[in-house]
Amino acid sequence: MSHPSSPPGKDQQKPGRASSPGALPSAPGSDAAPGSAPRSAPGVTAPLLEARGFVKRFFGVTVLDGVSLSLAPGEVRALLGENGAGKSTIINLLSGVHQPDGGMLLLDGAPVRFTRPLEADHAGISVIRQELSLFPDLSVAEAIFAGHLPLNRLGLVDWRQMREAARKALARLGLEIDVRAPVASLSIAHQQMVEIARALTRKSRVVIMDEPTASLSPNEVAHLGEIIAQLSAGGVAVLYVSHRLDEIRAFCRTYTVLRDGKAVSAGLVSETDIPSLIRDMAGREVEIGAAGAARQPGAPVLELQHLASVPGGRGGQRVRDVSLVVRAGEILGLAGIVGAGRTETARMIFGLDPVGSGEILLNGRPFRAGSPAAAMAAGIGYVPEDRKGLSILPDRSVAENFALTGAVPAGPLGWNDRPGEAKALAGFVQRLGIRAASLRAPITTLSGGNQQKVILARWIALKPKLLIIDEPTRGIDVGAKEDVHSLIREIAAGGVAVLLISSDLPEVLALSDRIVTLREGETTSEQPAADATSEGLMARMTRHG
Amino acid sequence: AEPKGKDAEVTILVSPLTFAFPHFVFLTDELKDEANKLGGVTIVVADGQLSAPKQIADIEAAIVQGVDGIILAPVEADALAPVVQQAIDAGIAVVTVDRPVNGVPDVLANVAADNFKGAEAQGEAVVKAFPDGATIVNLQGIPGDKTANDRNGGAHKVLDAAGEKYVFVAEQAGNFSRDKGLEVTENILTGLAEVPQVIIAANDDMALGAAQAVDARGLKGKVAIYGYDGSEDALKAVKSGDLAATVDQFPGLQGRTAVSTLVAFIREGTRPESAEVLVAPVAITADNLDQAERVGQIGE
Amino acid sequence: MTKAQADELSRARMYALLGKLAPLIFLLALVIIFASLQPRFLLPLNLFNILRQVSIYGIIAIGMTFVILIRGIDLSVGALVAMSGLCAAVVAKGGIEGRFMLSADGSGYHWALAALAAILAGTVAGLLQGMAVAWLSVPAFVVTLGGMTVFRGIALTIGNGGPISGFDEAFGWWGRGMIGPVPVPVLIFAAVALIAWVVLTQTRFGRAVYAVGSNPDAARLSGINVSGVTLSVYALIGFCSGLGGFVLASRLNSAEAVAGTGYELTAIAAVVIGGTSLYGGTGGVAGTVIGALLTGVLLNGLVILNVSPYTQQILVGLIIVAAVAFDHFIKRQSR
Amino acid sequence: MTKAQADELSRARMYALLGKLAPLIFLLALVIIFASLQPRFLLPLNLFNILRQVSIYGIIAIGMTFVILIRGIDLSVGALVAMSGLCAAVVAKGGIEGRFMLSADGSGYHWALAALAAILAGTVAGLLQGMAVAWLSVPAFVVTLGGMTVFRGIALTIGNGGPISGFDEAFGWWGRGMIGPVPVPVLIFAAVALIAWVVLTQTRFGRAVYAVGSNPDAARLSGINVSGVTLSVYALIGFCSGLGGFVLASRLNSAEAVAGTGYELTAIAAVVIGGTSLYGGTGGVAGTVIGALLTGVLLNGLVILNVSPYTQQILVGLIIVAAVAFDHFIKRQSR
Ligand SMILES: Nc1ncnc2c1ncn2[C@@H]1O[C@H](COP(=O)(O)OP(=O)(O)OP(=O)(O)O)[C@@H](O)[C@H]1O
Ligand SMILES: Nc1ncnc2c1ncn2[C@@H]1O[C@H](COP(=O)(O)OP(=O)(O)OP(=O)(O)O)[C@@H](O)[C@H]1O
Ligand SMILES: [Mg+2]
Ligand SMILES: [Mg+2]
Repeated sequence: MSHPSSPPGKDQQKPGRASSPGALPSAPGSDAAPGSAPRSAPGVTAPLLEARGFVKRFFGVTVLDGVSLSLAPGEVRALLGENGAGKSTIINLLSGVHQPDGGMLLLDGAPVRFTRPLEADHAGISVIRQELSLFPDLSVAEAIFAGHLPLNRLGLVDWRQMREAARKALARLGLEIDVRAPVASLSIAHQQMVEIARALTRKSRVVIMDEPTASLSPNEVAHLGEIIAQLSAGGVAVLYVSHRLDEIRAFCRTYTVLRDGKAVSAGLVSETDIPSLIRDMAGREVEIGAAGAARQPGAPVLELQHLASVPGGRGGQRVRDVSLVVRAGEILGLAGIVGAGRTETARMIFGLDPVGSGEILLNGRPFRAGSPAAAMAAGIGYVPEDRKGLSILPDRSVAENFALTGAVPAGPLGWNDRPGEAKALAGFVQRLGIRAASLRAPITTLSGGNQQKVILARWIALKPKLLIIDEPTRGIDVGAKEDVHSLIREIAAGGVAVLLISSDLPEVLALSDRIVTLREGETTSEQPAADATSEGLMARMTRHG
Repeated sequence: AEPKGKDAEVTILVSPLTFAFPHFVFLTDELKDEANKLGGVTIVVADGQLSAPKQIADIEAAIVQGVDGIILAPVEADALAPVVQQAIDAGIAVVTVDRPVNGVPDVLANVAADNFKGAEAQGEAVVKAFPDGATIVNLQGIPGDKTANDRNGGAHKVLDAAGEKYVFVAEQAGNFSRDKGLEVTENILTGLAEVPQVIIAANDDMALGAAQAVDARGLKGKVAIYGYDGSEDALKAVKSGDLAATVDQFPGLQGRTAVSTLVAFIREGTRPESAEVLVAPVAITADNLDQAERVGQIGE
Repeated sequence: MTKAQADELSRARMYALLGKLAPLIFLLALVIIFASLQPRFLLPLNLFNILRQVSIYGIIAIGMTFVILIRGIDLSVGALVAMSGLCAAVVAKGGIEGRFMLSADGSGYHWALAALAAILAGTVAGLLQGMAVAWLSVPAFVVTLGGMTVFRGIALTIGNGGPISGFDEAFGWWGRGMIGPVPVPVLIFAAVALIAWVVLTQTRFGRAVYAVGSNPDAARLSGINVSGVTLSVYALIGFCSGLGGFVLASRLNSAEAVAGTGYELTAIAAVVIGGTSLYGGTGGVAGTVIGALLTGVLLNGLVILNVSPYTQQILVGLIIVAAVAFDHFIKRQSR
Repeated sequence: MTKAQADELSRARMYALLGKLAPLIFLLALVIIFASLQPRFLLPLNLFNILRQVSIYGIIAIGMTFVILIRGIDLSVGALVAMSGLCAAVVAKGGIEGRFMLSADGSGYHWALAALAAILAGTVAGLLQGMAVAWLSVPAFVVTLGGMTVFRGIALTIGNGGPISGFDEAFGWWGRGMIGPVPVPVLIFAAVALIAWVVLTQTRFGRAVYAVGSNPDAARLSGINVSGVTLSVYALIGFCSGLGGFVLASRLNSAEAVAGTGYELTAIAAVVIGGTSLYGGTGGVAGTVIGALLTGVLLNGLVILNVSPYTQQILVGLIIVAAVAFDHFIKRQSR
């Protein structure tokens, strides 16, 4: 197996480990030195926004412990850290969602206190949130301008100008959609881009992006990169959070690494390398991209023959002609750009959407799941991409969220087997390094990545014959990603057929045995992962292929 | 309007206060029975649902429909006046039952037994049975409702005038319902250090609820309970001694009189001798049970 | 965009439009049925009757539209109508004989002052409820359920349980007067609806109402003053209830504590029949007007057809559910 | 975890516990106030009075807890109580004299059959409403608002507006009997609450109820039959209402169409006061029992103190809002 140190979960949680080579000697303040300002700035540029010694506690648990960081005009700073390190919390403090329990915030060198998001907004700070926070019922244009609707001479809302500006903002991101359509009709990825467009229309001085690319595919990410460069050239300060380290290299000039609520290192991206960043985040060595044990594919479990969705559904027919085979003990990677129809394909297999035409064969026999329950009964599991909307029960405990699929069978009369559930969960907590103060606390008290791990555990525990995973590591940090990857490899090795949908090409390449590409709802290629390259796949995912 | 002729077909809208009170259900049933006997009379019924706007809307609809006559028990005397005037202007004859509307002189007749007067009869029955005074619990109807106010007022008028020896030890709203009457009485009985001698209730349902509470406390026969309405259940209870009395306003008689008066006018143009056809309410005790209108329904 | 995509889009738009028209279609169907069963239903007199009957709870339903759009609810409107009606009555009469006097010589005040009193009472009561919802974060259902009994209690206390009636001509004009063939309350209803429509569709405040209802957290993060919007919306329905209370008192020439009983449910029904979602964020005033008309037509038509009162209740319930089911069915087709 | 962190965590747990206890604390405060104002309040007789009075709408509130946990609502329960009570009465009497007869010889049936009739009527009615909610996706508020008038109409039709009264001893025992010092309805309430508690906290079905309320989409995706759960929950509150209708008819020795008026709001108030969120997913039966007791204590205490009915209404409204505000305040402290 790929794990060098035995119980990785425990190791990660020890904050105080002396073995953190790249860590600066606990450096609050030092990273805030104006010296770390962008090279292009002539002389010394005063920081625009500066956090000094931020402390934050939730439920009495210290989440941030004296973190300092600064942003100068035109600076693009990466904020890095494992799941639960406190990145989103810093952002919440910078934008007035929460108030710090200690430390201070300076804007243009003067202390400020934001008690509401409104005030941060007025100060020119706009935020792209990690969890989508859009208005499902409003039109795209209105969602982009919510809170800042343009007015005409009569003091009424200027719908025309608003639509025009919204169209322009989306075009900058390379997206052409009907700005009158309700937000709810968009894919997660498009919603993510609407969220980005929202921040761009604000003419802000500081733009904070919390994992903006979590569900974007390479094309959109490249667009975003250009925009960040434009913003920076225009003197806007950017704080950029992502678990994709290649993006950090490409977009950011400076960085700050958080670990367990403390800033452990900071500096210029050009003067560090990815392995040392990972070391700083994890506080240990992490082996990246370890290949799994060789797997022996068995009989076909799932076969799709010219599958198509119902024409005239929302947003048109997303899936037109998809054919593929997934065998037992094999991981099939499904690659495609946003809107290619991967999620919709998965939804049809799992019985969430009606099938238009074509065949689904399960274990060689025609199969149509009328409902998720039927699909589960047939041995299919599905981890959806939309964690907040389709996976978690927000008010319920971690344990209950885990038990939801009934992986641990109930006793007579439907009596819950609580000890059995607790035992099963404890195994996954160990295995995946799930960090939770209490398994009986609501799942919303966990960081996004840890929530994702609980959801994965929920489905893996069910021991399906076919597991469909849609964006398995969306929002998961590097270290945990390795845990999740090795777990996926392990269940495949155990004979489960895995259909892996991911917009993260390195992930698809690292995990899959074979890779199928989709373009506009049609399969365009199939090849062994060993023969595939990023460039080759991209070509087949896009029109130019 | 011109008389329609002796055997003309006649359509009449009947709009009672509410069908939630058996009083009006009985009134309407008897009225329909009388109409059947007269022959050629179609009765259209609308439920006032204790709402003046609802009643106004119903009458407006009836005017459109072109009825010949309207029998109305107005939820509110002032509120219904304009629409009644409108009906009369449209050539429709109007008779009020149970209670009048205010300020419409052209109403053909008001066939009524005043709630205030009935409650006075209730109070007088108490005075008669307890000449030396009594401690009294008063169960009122729906707060703010006109019937509740009138019945409360009538009882108070008599008993307050009868002197200091009549003491209201508790006054609570039982909302005209049996379960609320029962609950409130249970609570009052425990709250009072001494058992009251009399319970007066603004309708029979509450009185019957109170009788159950009294029975459950083992006080049967020690508290005299006075109802109002002369309903079937109440008459039975008077007979068995669970209630001391109930007040009969003779709703059936009112209904019959109203419809025959109205039809006579529509067909033949005959007006009643007086526009006020008053039915005197009577307190029914075990002694005069045979005077009750619904006594026939309670069997032997 | 390809042509096929454009076609699909315009088809989707057509369906969406149909979805918006669903309540109207249902209303027309109902009118046609009633008219064919009883032609007198279509007499102008009857149509104006329906309009007048609808107008008071229609005014309240307009306010309720705002409340429901922000995912709220207001069960207190019926009680507010009673309370503010009594306030107007007390002012118009200059006090209550034998209990308390407002003016030195016992004479009443001008209708304008009375109207002001009603509207003020309603607005302040609404504002108080809005505070409890926005600042104490007590669910609106609870606050206004409490408000319902509190305001009814206050109304009882004001009038000591009895009605206050008999106002002057000018006072009565607002509820019973006509301008040409059109009853005054209908005009008031129309004006309120029109203003509300402009506010909801064309102003920042109106759009903030939709944003708050669609996603309150996102609204807060977008810099919208969510508590401010909440407060204003409850004050607004208080205003509408106060106005409704005044018009009702004027129409009935009397105010009493049991007035307006059940208006809350009628108003909510009108809003929901009109296609506004109880989960907030979608719907609007135009639908509410149709919803109010639909309930009015229903009650009027059943009486005109001489349906027995018990059966009427059964039919009203079934038809309301059917109207909303129809709306949802059409809307689902457009997905 | 350091010691400081552990300390803080246990403090957080303590606050969370306090949050759960908030309704109980409020209840105790109320009891103490009433007892100090009127010592007779604490007589065992009175306490049993309160329990008995609470039990019928308590039974319904237990069913309402399930409904509210899945984000639903049921406004029809009061009408269902009336309708099912009349069904029981008709069976117990063997028909209605002069209108229709069920048994050939005009004799009545055993109480068990009567009870069955009531419960069946309630359950079927609930199931029908559940179907409209689950399959036609009409909002529960609308379905049960319609149901409220439909069932009331049916009840009026059954009894022709009048009461049906006078049942045999065995029938009456269920509402008026005692086992030792404890009234039978109280025992029924306790049994229903206990079973509901076990179902909600210990079984798969209970967990599904919470899941559906917390996130219906996620529940469906995890293989939970969301429509099935919805159907069952509405059938269940129908069952509770039917049972309540039977017990009420037995207690009053009479059934009539206006019985149970307003029970819907009392039951909802009990559930919400007990800390169950109207947005679904959190809360439970224990809270509802306390909520029901709180309303019972309130109504009893104010009558015992002989507070004027008008003032009572004002106080009841204010105290209910205060209770829920207190609950929310405490819960916010524990964040
Ligand atoms: N509202 C809250 N209540 C309680 N705990 C919270 C809350 N928000 C965050 N936390 C806790 O604070 C810690 C830091 O969370 P945060 O969301 O800042 O992590 P993150 O670095 O953004 O992680 P990720 O990469 O997974 O998004 C976590 O342990 C989380 O459980
Ligand atoms: N019927 C539906 N109901 C709800 N959501 C849907 C439905 N159909 C599709 N979606 C959502 O719309 C999005 C579009 O899915 P689609 O399969 O077209 O794209 P994709 O290739 O999965 O692209 P990506 O996942 O990158 O957005 C998905 O996020 C899916 O969850
Ligand atoms: Mg985060
Ligand atoms: Mg997808």
